[in-house]
Amino acid sequence: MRLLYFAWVRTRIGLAEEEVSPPSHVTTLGELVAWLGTRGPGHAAAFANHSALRFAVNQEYVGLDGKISPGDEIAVFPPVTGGRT
Amino acid sequence: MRLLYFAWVRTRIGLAEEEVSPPSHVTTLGELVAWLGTRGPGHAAAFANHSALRFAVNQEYVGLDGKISPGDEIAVFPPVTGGRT
Amino acid sequence: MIRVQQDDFDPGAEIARIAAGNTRVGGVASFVGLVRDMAGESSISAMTLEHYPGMTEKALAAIEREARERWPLEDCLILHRYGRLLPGDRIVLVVTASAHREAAFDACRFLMDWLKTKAPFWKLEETAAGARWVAAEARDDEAAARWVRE
Amino acid sequence: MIRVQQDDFDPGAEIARIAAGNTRVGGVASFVGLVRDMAGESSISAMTLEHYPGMTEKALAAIEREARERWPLEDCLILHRYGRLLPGDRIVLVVTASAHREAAFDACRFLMDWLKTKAPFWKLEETAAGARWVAAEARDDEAAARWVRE
Repeated sequence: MRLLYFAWVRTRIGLAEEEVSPPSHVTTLGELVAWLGTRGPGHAAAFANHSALRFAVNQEYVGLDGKISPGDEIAVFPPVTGGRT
Repeated sequence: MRLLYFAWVRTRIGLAEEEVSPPSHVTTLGELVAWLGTRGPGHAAAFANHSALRFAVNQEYVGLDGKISPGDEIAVFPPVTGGRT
Repeated sequence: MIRVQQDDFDPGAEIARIAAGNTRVGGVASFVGLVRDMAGESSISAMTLEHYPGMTEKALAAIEREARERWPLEDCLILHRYGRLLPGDRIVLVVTASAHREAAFDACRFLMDWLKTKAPFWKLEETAAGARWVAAEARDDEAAARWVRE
Repeated sequence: MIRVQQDDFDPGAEIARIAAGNTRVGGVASFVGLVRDMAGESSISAMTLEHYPGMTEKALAAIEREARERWPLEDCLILHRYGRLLPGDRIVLVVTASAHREAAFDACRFLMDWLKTKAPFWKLEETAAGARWVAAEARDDEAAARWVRE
Protein backbone atom coordinates (compact mmCIF):
# COMPACT_ATOMS: atom_id res chain seq x y z
CA MET A 1 0.00 0.00 0.00
CA ARG A 2 1.52 3.29 -1.13
CA LEU A 3 1.11 6.33 1.10
CA LEU A 4 1.64 9.89 -0.05
CA TYR A 5 1.91 12.88 2.28
CA PHE A 6 1.55 16.54 1.32
CA ALA A 7 2.15 19.99 2.84
CA TRP A 8 2.59 20.01 6.63
CA VAL A 9 1.65 16.32 6.89
CA ARG A 10 4.72 15.62 4.76
CA THR A 11 7.01 17.97 6.67
CA ARG A 12 5.79 16.72 10.07
CA ILE A 13 6.32 13.07 9.18
CA GLY A 14 9.50 13.86 7.27
CA LEU A 15 8.51 11.65 4.32
CA ALA A 16 6.81 12.44 1.02
CA GLU A 17 5.80 8.80 0.60
CA GLU A 18 6.22 5.37 2.04
CA GLU A 19 5.20 1.80 1.30
CA VAL A 20 3.38 0.12 4.22
CA SER A 21 1.74 -3.23 4.91
CA PRO A 22 -0.79 -2.70 7.69
CA PRO A 23 -2.21 -5.74 9.54
CA SER A 24 -5.25 -7.37 7.96
CA HIS A 25 -7.73 -5.93 10.49
CA VAL A 26 -7.01 -2.45 9.03
CA THR A 27 -9.73 -2.10 6.36
CA THR A 28 -10.81 1.57 6.56
CA LEU A 29 -8.98 4.87 6.32
CA GLY A 30 -9.82 5.58 9.96
CA GLU A 31 -8.21 2.31 11.04
CA LEU A 32 -5.21 2.99 8.82
CA VAL A 33 -4.68 6.45 10.32
CA ALA A 34 -4.89 5.04 13.85
CA TRP A 35 -2.33 2.40 12.95
CA LEU A 36 -0.04 4.90 11.19
CA GLY A 37 -0.06 7.08 14.30
CA THR A 38 1.85 4.32 16.16
CA ARG A 39 4.76 4.28 13.70
CA GLY A 40 6.76 7.06 15.37
CA PRO A 41 6.62 10.52 16.93
CA GLY A 42 6.39 12.33 13.55
CA HIS A 43 3.50 10.11 12.52
CA ALA A 44 1.84 10.54 15.90
CA ALA A 45 2.05 14.34 15.60
CA ALA A 46 0.80 14.37 12.02
CA PHE A 47 -2.16 12.07 12.69
CA ALA A 48 -3.16 13.41 16.13
CA ASN A 49 -6.07 15.50 14.89
CA HIS A 50 -8.17 13.73 12.27
CA SER A 51 -10.36 16.76 11.66
CA ALA A 52 -7.34 18.67 10.29
CA LEU A 53 -6.71 15.96 7.67
CA ARG A 54 -8.16 15.08 4.30
CA PHE A 55 -7.72 11.82 2.41
CA ALA A 56 -7.70 10.50 -1.10
CA VAL A 57 -7.80 6.86 -2.16
CA ASN A 58 -6.57 6.33 -5.69
CA GLN A 59 -6.76 10.11 -6.22
CA GLU A 60 -10.39 10.51 -5.16
CA TYR A 61 -11.44 12.26 -1.95
CA VAL A 62 -12.62 9.73 0.64
CA GLY A 63 -13.82 10.04 4.24
CA LEU A 64 -12.40 8.23 7.28
CA ASP A 65 -14.93 5.44 6.83
CA GLY A 66 -13.68 4.73 3.29
CA LYS A 67 -12.53 1.19 2.54
CA ILE A 68 -8.91 0.55 1.62
CA SER A 69 -7.16 -2.33 -0.14
CA PRO A 70 -3.51 -3.43 -0.28
CA GLY A 71 -2.89 -2.07 -3.84
CA ASP A 72 -4.31 1.39 -3.15
CA GLU A 73 -2.54 4.73 -3.49
CA ILE A 74 -3.53 6.61 -0.35
CA ALA A 75 -2.82 10.30 0.18
CA VAL A 76 -3.04 12.23 3.45
CA PHE A 77 -2.96 16.03 3.43
CA PRO A 78 -4.42 19.18 5.01
CA PRO A 79 -7.50 20.86 3.54
CA VAL A 80 -6.48 22.34 0.20
CA THR A 81 -5.53 26.00 0.19
CA GLY A 82 -6.39 27.83 -2.94
CA GLY A 83 -5.21 30.64 -0.75
CA ARG A 84 -6.04 34.16 0.09
CA THR A 85 -6.96 35.75 -3.19
CA MET B 1 -30.09 74.97 -29.46
CA ARG B 2 -28.13 72.07 -30.95
CA LEU B 3 -29.96 68.82 -31.53
CA LEU B 4 -28.21 65.48 -32.06
CA TYR B 5 -29.92 62.34 -33.32
CA PHE B 6 -28.60 58.80 -33.08
CA ALA B 7 -29.38 55.32 -34.43
CA TRP B 8 -32.85 54.98 -35.99
CA VAL B 9 -33.88 58.44 -34.80
CA ARG B 10 -31.10 59.78 -37.00
CA THR B 11 -31.95 57.59 -40.00
CA ARG B 12 -35.68 58.30 -39.71
CA ILE B 13 -35.20 62.08 -39.56
CA GLY B 14 -32.40 61.94 -42.09
CA LEU B 15 -30.18 64.26 -40.07
CA ALA B 16 -27.41 63.61 -37.54
CA GLU B 17 -27.79 67.08 -36.08
CA GLU B 18 -29.53 70.39 -36.55
CA GLU B 19 -29.64 73.82 -34.99
CA VAL B 20 -33.14 74.91 -33.96
CA SER B 21 -34.72 77.90 -32.24
CA PRO B 22 -37.99 76.73 -30.72
CA PRO B 23 -40.57 79.32 -29.60
CA SER B 24 -40.14 80.67 -26.09
CA HIS B 25 -43.04 78.62 -24.62
CA VAL B 26 -40.97 75.46 -25.23
CA THR B 27 -39.15 75.02 -21.91
CA THR B 28 -39.13 71.25 -21.31
CA LEU B 29 -37.92 68.27 -23.32
CA GLY B 30 -41.50 67.08 -23.68
CA GLU B 31 -42.54 70.40 -25.18
CA LEU B 32 -39.50 70.38 -27.44
CA VAL B 33 -40.29 66.90 -28.75
CA ALA B 34 -43.91 67.88 -29.44
CA TRP B 35 -42.70 70.93 -31.33
CA LEU B 36 -40.03 68.99 -33.25
CA GLY B 37 -42.69 66.52 -34.39
CA THR B 38 -44.30 69.30 -36.45
CA ARG B 39 -41.15 70.04 -38.48
CA GLY B 40 -41.79 67.40 -41.16
CA PRO B 41 -42.81 63.81 -41.86
CA GLY B 42 -39.42 62.37 -40.84
CA HIS B 43 -39.56 64.23 -37.55
CA ALA B 44 -43.18 63.22 -37.04
CA ALA B 45 -42.32 59.54 -37.53
CA ALA B 46 -39.25 59.71 -35.28
CA PHE B 47 -41.05 61.47 -32.43
CA ALA B 48 -44.41 59.67 -32.65
CA ASN B 49 -43.75 57.32 -29.75
CA HIS B 50 -42.10 59.04 -26.79
CA SER B 51 -41.72 55.80 -24.86
CA ALA B 52 -39.30 54.51 -27.52
CA LEU B 53 -37.01 57.52 -27.05
CA ARG B 54 -34.35 58.54 -24.59
CA PHE B 55 -32.89 62.02 -24.13
CA ALA B 56 -29.75 63.69 -22.95
CA VAL B 57 -29.28 67.36 -22.17
CA ASN B 58 -25.64 68.44 -22.23
CA GLN B 59 -24.67 64.74 -22.28
CA GLU B 60 -26.64 63.73 -19.19
CA TYR B 61 -29.74 61.52 -19.33
CA VAL B 62 -32.87 63.57 -18.70
CA GLY B 63 -36.58 62.71 -18.66
CA LEU B 64 -39.32 64.38 -20.72
CA ASP B 65 -40.00 66.83 -17.88
CA GLY B 66 -36.38 68.05 -17.96
CA LYS B 67 -35.85 71.80 -18.46
CA ILE B 68 -34.04 73.03 -21.56
CA SER B 69 -32.29 76.30 -22.40
CA PRO B 70 -31.28 77.89 -25.69
CA GLY B 71 -27.57 77.01 -25.41
CA ASP B 72 -28.12 73.32 -24.62
CA GLU B 73 -26.84 70.33 -26.55
CA ILE B 74 -29.84 68.02 -26.72
CA ALA B 75 -29.63 64.44 -27.95
CA VAL B 76 -32.51 62.15 -28.90
CA PHE B 77 -31.94 58.44 -29.36
CA PRO B 78 -33.40 54.97 -28.77
CA PRO B 79 -32.62 53.04 -25.59
CA VAL B 80 -28.95 52.08 -25.72
CA THR B 81 -28.17 48.61 -27.01
CA GLY B 82 -25.17 47.03 -25.47
CA GLY B 83 -26.53 44.21 -27.53
CA ARG B 84 -27.05 40.53 -27.37
CA THR B 85 -23.98 39.20 -25.64
CA MET C 1 -9.34 54.24 -16.89
CA ILE C 2 -11.62 54.43 -19.87
CA ARG C 3 -10.91 54.31 -23.59
CA VAL C 4 -13.25 54.69 -26.56
CA GLN C 5 -11.63 53.88 -29.87
CA GLN C 6 -12.17 52.55 -33.36
CA ASP C 7 -9.05 50.37 -33.31
CA ASP C 8 -8.76 46.84 -32.01
CA PHE C 9 -7.12 46.22 -28.63
CA ASP C 10 -4.95 43.55 -27.01
CA PRO C 11 -6.64 42.02 -23.94
CA GLY C 12 -3.42 40.35 -22.78
CA ALA C 13 -1.48 43.62 -22.85
CA GLU C 14 -4.22 45.40 -20.88
CA ILE C 15 -4.46 42.59 -18.31
CA ALA C 16 -0.69 42.61 -17.85
CA ARG C 17 -0.54 46.40 -17.60
CA ILE C 18 -3.23 46.63 -14.93
CA ALA C 19 -1.29 44.47 -12.46
CA ALA C 20 2.22 45.45 -13.53
CA GLY C 21 4.33 46.52 -10.59
CA ASN C 22 1.43 46.38 -8.13
CA THR C 23 1.93 43.37 -5.87
CA ARG C 24 -1.18 44.24 -3.86
CA VAL C 25 -3.20 42.80 -6.75
CA GLY C 26 -4.29 39.22 -6.06
CA GLY C 27 -6.78 38.84 -8.88
CA VAL C 28 -7.56 40.32 -12.26
CA ALA C 29 -10.99 39.62 -13.72
CA SER C 30 -11.74 40.48 -17.29
CA PHE C 31 -14.41 40.22 -19.94
CA VAL C 32 -14.07 40.50 -23.70
CA GLY C 33 -17.23 40.98 -25.76
CA LEU C 34 -17.09 39.77 -29.36
CA VAL C 35 -19.28 40.12 -32.43
CA ARG C 36 -21.24 36.92 -32.92
CA ASP C 37 -22.24 35.60 -36.32
CA MET C 38 -25.83 34.93 -35.30
CA ALA C 39 -28.59 37.01 -33.74
CA GLY C 40 -31.58 34.80 -33.10
CA GLU C 41 -32.26 33.09 -36.43
CA SER C 42 -30.38 35.62 -38.54
CA SER C 43 -26.83 35.39 -39.75
CA ILE C 44 -24.89 38.60 -39.14
CA SER C 45 -22.39 39.74 -41.74
CA ALA C 46 -21.28 42.90 -39.93
CA MET C 47 -22.22 45.19 -37.08
CA THR C 48 -21.76 48.93 -36.79
CA LEU C 49 -21.51 50.50 -33.36
CA GLU C 50 -22.68 54.08 -33.30
CA HIS C 51 -22.00 56.14 -30.21
CA TYR C 52 -22.34 59.65 -28.85
CA PRO C 53 -18.81 61.07 -28.66
CA GLY C 54 -18.35 63.06 -25.51
CA MET C 55 -21.29 61.56 -23.68
CA THR C 56 -19.84 58.06 -24.09
CA GLU C 57 -16.69 59.06 -22.27
CA LYS C 58 -18.69 60.79 -19.53
CA ALA C 59 -20.98 57.79 -19.07
CA LEU C 60 -18.09 55.32 -18.91
CA ALA C 61 -16.19 57.51 -16.46
CA ALA C 62 -19.30 57.69 -14.25
CA ILE C 63 -19.66 53.90 -14.35
CA GLU C 64 -16.01 53.49 -13.43
CA ARG C 65 -16.38 55.91 -10.50
CA GLU C 66 -19.39 53.97 -9.28
CA ALA C 67 -17.48 50.67 -9.39
CA ARG C 68 -14.52 52.16 -7.52
CA GLU C 69 -16.86 53.45 -4.82
CA ARG C 70 -18.47 50.04 -4.39
CA TRP C 71 -15.42 47.79 -4.46
CA PRO C 72 -11.81 48.09 -3.29
CA LEU C 73 -10.24 48.09 -6.75
CA GLU C 74 -6.56 48.56 -7.33
CA ASP C 75 -7.30 49.51 -10.91
CA CYS C 76 -9.96 49.17 -13.57
CA LEU C 77 -10.25 49.58 -17.33
CA ILE C 78 -13.24 50.00 -19.60
CA LEU C 79 -12.36 49.93 -23.28
CA HIS C 80 -15.09 50.15 -25.91
CA ARG C 81 -14.81 50.21 -29.68
CA TYR C 82 -17.11 51.89 -32.18
CA GLY C 83 -17.44 51.66 -35.95
CA ARG C 84 -18.02 48.73 -38.27
CA LEU C 85 -17.02 45.33 -36.94
CA LEU C 86 -17.12 41.79 -38.32
CA PRO C 87 -18.06 38.53 -36.61
CA GLY C 88 -15.24 37.48 -34.30
CA ASP C 89 -14.07 41.07 -33.80
CA ARG C 90 -13.58 42.33 -30.26
CA ILE C 91 -16.06 45.01 -29.12
CA VAL C 92 -15.46 45.69 -25.48
CA LEU C 93 -12.99 44.89 -22.74
CA VAL C 94 -13.48 45.32 -19.01
CA VAL C 95 -10.62 44.56 -16.63
CA THR C 96 -10.70 44.86 -12.84
CA ALA C 97 -7.85 44.32 -10.40
CA SER C 98 -8.24 43.84 -6.67
CA ALA C 99 -6.56 42.17 -3.72
CA HIS C 100 -9.40 39.63 -3.63
CA ARG C 101 -11.21 37.75 -6.34
CA GLU C 102 -14.71 38.55 -5.08
CA ALA C 103 -14.24 42.29 -5.62
CA ALA C 104 -12.61 41.77 -9.01
CA PHE C 105 -15.41 39.46 -10.23
CA ASP C 106 -18.26 41.57 -8.85
CA ALA C 107 -16.88 44.83 -10.22
CA CYS C 108 -16.18 43.31 -13.64
CA ARG C 109 -19.71 42.03 -13.98
CA PHE C 110 -21.20 45.24 -12.63
CA LEU C 111 -19.26 47.26 -15.19
CA MET C 112 -20.47 45.08 -18.06
CA ASP C 113 -24.08 45.14 -16.86
CA TRP C 114 -24.15 48.91 -16.40
CA LEU C 115 -22.25 49.53 -19.60
CA LYS C 116 -24.92 47.67 -21.55
CA THR C 117 -27.72 49.86 -20.27
CA LYS C 118 -26.05 53.21 -19.57
CA ALA C 119 -23.38 53.82 -22.20
CA PRO C 120 -24.73 55.52 -25.36
CA PHE C 121 -23.97 52.84 -27.95
CA TRP C 122 -26.34 51.58 -30.62
CA LYS C 123 -25.85 48.55 -32.80
CA LEU C 124 -26.75 48.29 -36.46
CA GLU C 125 -26.67 44.69 -37.64
CA GLU C 126 -26.20 43.76 -41.28
CA THR C 127 -28.02 40.58 -42.31
CA ALA C 128 -29.03 39.03 -45.63
CA ALA C 129 -32.40 40.75 -45.15
CA GLY C 130 -30.76 44.17 -44.77
CA ALA C 131 -29.54 46.35 -41.94
CA ARG C 132 -31.50 46.77 -38.72
CA TRP C 133 -31.03 48.59 -35.46
CA VAL C 134 -30.81 46.22 -32.50
CA ALA C 135 -33.59 46.75 -29.97
CA ALA C 136 -32.84 47.09 -26.26
CA GLU C 137 -33.29 43.89 -24.32
CA ALA C 138 -35.32 43.58 -21.12
CA ARG C 139 -32.72 41.03 -20.03
CA ASP C 140 -30.05 43.73 -20.00
CA ASP C 141 -32.21 46.01 -17.88
CA GLU C 142 -32.79 43.18 -15.45
CA ALA C 143 -29.08 42.42 -15.27
CA ALA C 144 -28.36 46.09 -14.52
CA ALA C 145 -31.19 46.30 -11.99
CA ARG C 146 -29.47 43.70 -9.82
CA TRP C 147 -26.92 46.34 -8.92
CA VAL C 148 -29.36 49.08 -7.93
CA ARG C 149 -29.05 49.91 -4.25
CA GLU C 150 -32.08 50.86 -2.24
CA MET D 1 -9.08 22.07 -21.30
CA ILE D 2 -6.86 21.86 -18.25
CA ARG D 3 -3.14 22.46 -17.82
CA VAL D 4 -0.93 22.08 -14.76
CA GLN D 5 2.56 23.46 -15.22
CA GLN D 6 5.53 25.05 -13.54
CA ASP D 7 6.06 27.62 -16.29
CA ASP D 8 4.41 31.00 -16.59
CA PHE D 9 1.59 31.50 -19.07
CA ASP D 10 0.27 34.26 -21.34
CA PRO D 11 -3.34 35.22 -20.48
CA GLY D 12 -3.77 37.19 -23.71
CA ALA D 13 -2.71 34.27 -25.87
CA GLU D 14 -5.10 31.92 -24.05
CA ILE D 15 -8.00 34.38 -24.28
CA ALA D 16 -7.36 34.84 -28.00
CA ARG D 17 -7.03 31.09 -28.61
CA ILE D 18 -10.29 30.21 -26.86
CA ALA D 19 -12.39 32.35 -29.23
CA ALA D 20 -10.26 32.02 -32.35
CA GLY D 21 -12.30 30.94 -35.34
CA ASN D 22 -15.46 30.43 -33.27
CA THR D 23 -17.91 33.22 -34.11
CA ARG D 24 -20.55 31.69 -31.84
CA VAL D 25 -18.58 33.14 -28.93
CA GLY D 26 -20.02 36.43 -27.74
CA GLY D 27 -18.12 36.74 -24.48
CA VAL D 28 -14.92 35.54 -22.89
CA ALA D 29 -14.59 35.90 -19.13
CA SER D 30 -11.28 35.31 -17.45
CA PHE D 31 -9.57 35.47 -14.11
CA VAL D 32 -5.87 35.64 -13.35
CA GLY D 33 -4.72 34.94 -9.79
CA LEU D 34 -1.44 36.52 -8.73
CA VAL D 35 0.92 36.19 -5.77
CA ARG D 36 0.39 39.12 -3.42
CA ASP D 37 3.15 40.64 -1.33
CA MET D 38 1.07 40.68 1.83
CA ALA D 39 -0.87 38.08 3.77
CA GLY D 40 -2.65 39.77 6.64
CA GLU D 41 0.09 41.68 8.47
CA SER D 42 2.98 39.69 7.03
CA SER D 43 5.09 40.54 4.06
CA ILE D 44 5.50 37.58 1.70
CA SER D 45 8.84 37.09 -0.03
CA ALA D 46 7.85 33.94 -1.95
CA MET D 47 5.21 31.25 -2.15
CA THR D 48 5.60 27.61 -3.05
CA LEU D 49 2.63 25.75 -4.46
CA GLU D 50 2.75 22.05 -3.74
CA HIS D 51 0.29 19.80 -5.52
CA TYR D 52 -0.61 16.15 -5.96
CA PRO D 53 0.41 15.22 -9.50
CA GLY D 54 -2.18 12.99 -11.09
CA MET D 55 -4.96 13.87 -8.69
CA THR D 56 -4.64 17.57 -9.56
CA GLU D 57 -5.35 16.84 -13.22
CA LYS D 58 -8.27 14.57 -12.30
CA ALA D 59 -9.76 17.15 -9.95
CA LEU D 60 -9.45 19.98 -12.48
CA ALA D 61 -10.94 17.83 -15.25
CA ALA D 62 -13.89 16.99 -12.97
CA ILE D 63 -14.42 20.68 -12.18
CA GLU D 64 -14.33 21.51 -15.89
CA ARG D 65 -16.88 18.76 -16.66
CA GLU D 66 -19.16 20.14 -13.96
CA ALA D 67 -18.99 23.67 -15.40
CA ARG D 68 -19.71 22.41 -18.91
CA GLU D 69 -22.75 20.54 -17.63
CA ARG D 70 -24.10 23.61 -15.87
CA TRP D 71 -23.48 26.27 -18.51
CA PRO D 72 -23.53 26.36 -22.31
CA LEU D 73 -19.80 26.94 -22.78
CA GLU D 74 -18.16 27.05 -26.17
CA ASP D 75 -14.83 26.39 -24.49
CA CYS D 76 -13.11 26.63 -21.15
CA LEU D 77 -9.56 26.58 -19.81
CA ILE D 78 -8.18 25.98 -16.33
CA LEU D 79 -4.44 26.55 -16.08
CA HIS D 80 -2.68 26.22 -12.72
CA ARG D 81 0.98 26.59 -11.88
CA TYR D 82 2.95 24.87 -9.14
CA GLY D 83 6.39 25.44 -7.68
CA ARG D 84 8.03 28.48 -6.13
CA LEU D 85 6.56 31.84 -7.13
CA LEU D 86 7.34 35.45 -6.25
CA PRO D 87 5.00 38.38 -5.53
CA GLY D 88 3.44 39.56 -8.78
CA ASP D 89 3.81 36.13 -10.42
CA ARG D 90 0.77 34.58 -12.07
CA ILE D 91 -0.62 31.48 -10.32
CA VAL D 92 -3.83 30.50 -12.04
CA LEU D 93 -5.85 31.36 -15.12
CA VAL D 94 -9.47 30.48 -15.80
CA VAL D 95 -11.03 31.39 -19.14
CA THR D 96 -14.61 30.68 -20.22
CA ALA D 97 -16.21 31.36 -23.59
CA SER D 98 -19.92 31.39 -24.28
CA ALA D 99 -22.49 32.97 -26.57
CA HIS D 100 -23.71 35.07 -23.63
CA ARG D 101 -21.92 36.95 -20.90
CA GLU D 102 -23.99 35.53 -18.05
CA ALA D 103 -22.82 31.97 -18.72
CA ALA D 104 -19.22 33.05 -19.21
CA PHE D 105 -19.16 35.07 -15.96
CA ASP D 106 -20.98 32.45 -13.87
CA ALA D 107 -18.83 29.58 -15.10
CA CYS D 108 -15.59 31.52 -14.60
CA ARG D 109 -16.46 32.32 -11.02
CA PHE D 110 -17.70 28.81 -10.33
CA LEU D 111 -14.43 27.37 -11.64
CA MET D 112 -12.36 29.65 -9.41
CA ASP D 113 -14.50 28.95 -6.33
CA TRP D 114 -14.43 25.18 -6.79
CA LEU D 115 -10.78 25.16 -7.72
CA LYS D 116 -9.93 26.82 -4.42
CA THR D 117 -11.61 24.15 -2.36
CA LYS D 118 -11.34 21.01 -4.50
CA ALA D 119 -8.03 21.04 -6.33
CA PRO D 120 -5.17 19.53 -4.30
CA PHE D 121 -2.86 22.52 -3.99
CA TRP D 122 -1.16 23.70 -0.81
CA LYS D 123 0.60 26.99 -0.30
CA LEU D 124 3.79 27.50 1.66
CA GLU D 125 4.42 31.18 2.31
CA GLU D 126 7.89 32.55 3.04
CA THR D 127 7.92 35.53 5.40
CA ALA D 128 10.55 37.26 7.52
CA ALA D 129 9.38 35.03 10.39
CA GLY D 130 9.98 31.86 8.39
CA ALA D 131 7.94 29.59 6.15
CA ARG D 132 4.40 28.57 7.01
CA TRP D 133 1.69 26.51 5.40
CA VAL D 134 -1.38 28.56 4.57
CA ALA D 135 -4.50 27.37 6.40
CA ALA D 136 -7.75 26.75 4.56
CA GLU D 137 -10.18 29.64 4.74
CA ALA D 138 -13.81 29.33 5.76
CA ARG D 139 -14.49 32.10 3.24
CA ASP D 140 -13.39 29.83 0.42
CA ASP D 141 -15.69 27.05 1.61
CA GLU D 142 -18.56 29.50 1.74
CA ALA D 143 -17.80 30.75 -1.77
CA ALA D 144 -17.79 27.17 -3.07
CA ALA D 145 -20.96 26.29 -1.15
CA ARG D 146 -22.90 28.87 -3.15
CA TRP D 147 -22.66 26.54 -6.12
CA VAL D 148 -23.88 23.39 -4.39
CA ARG D 149 -27.17 22.22 -5.85
CA GLU D 150 -29.78 20.63 -3.65
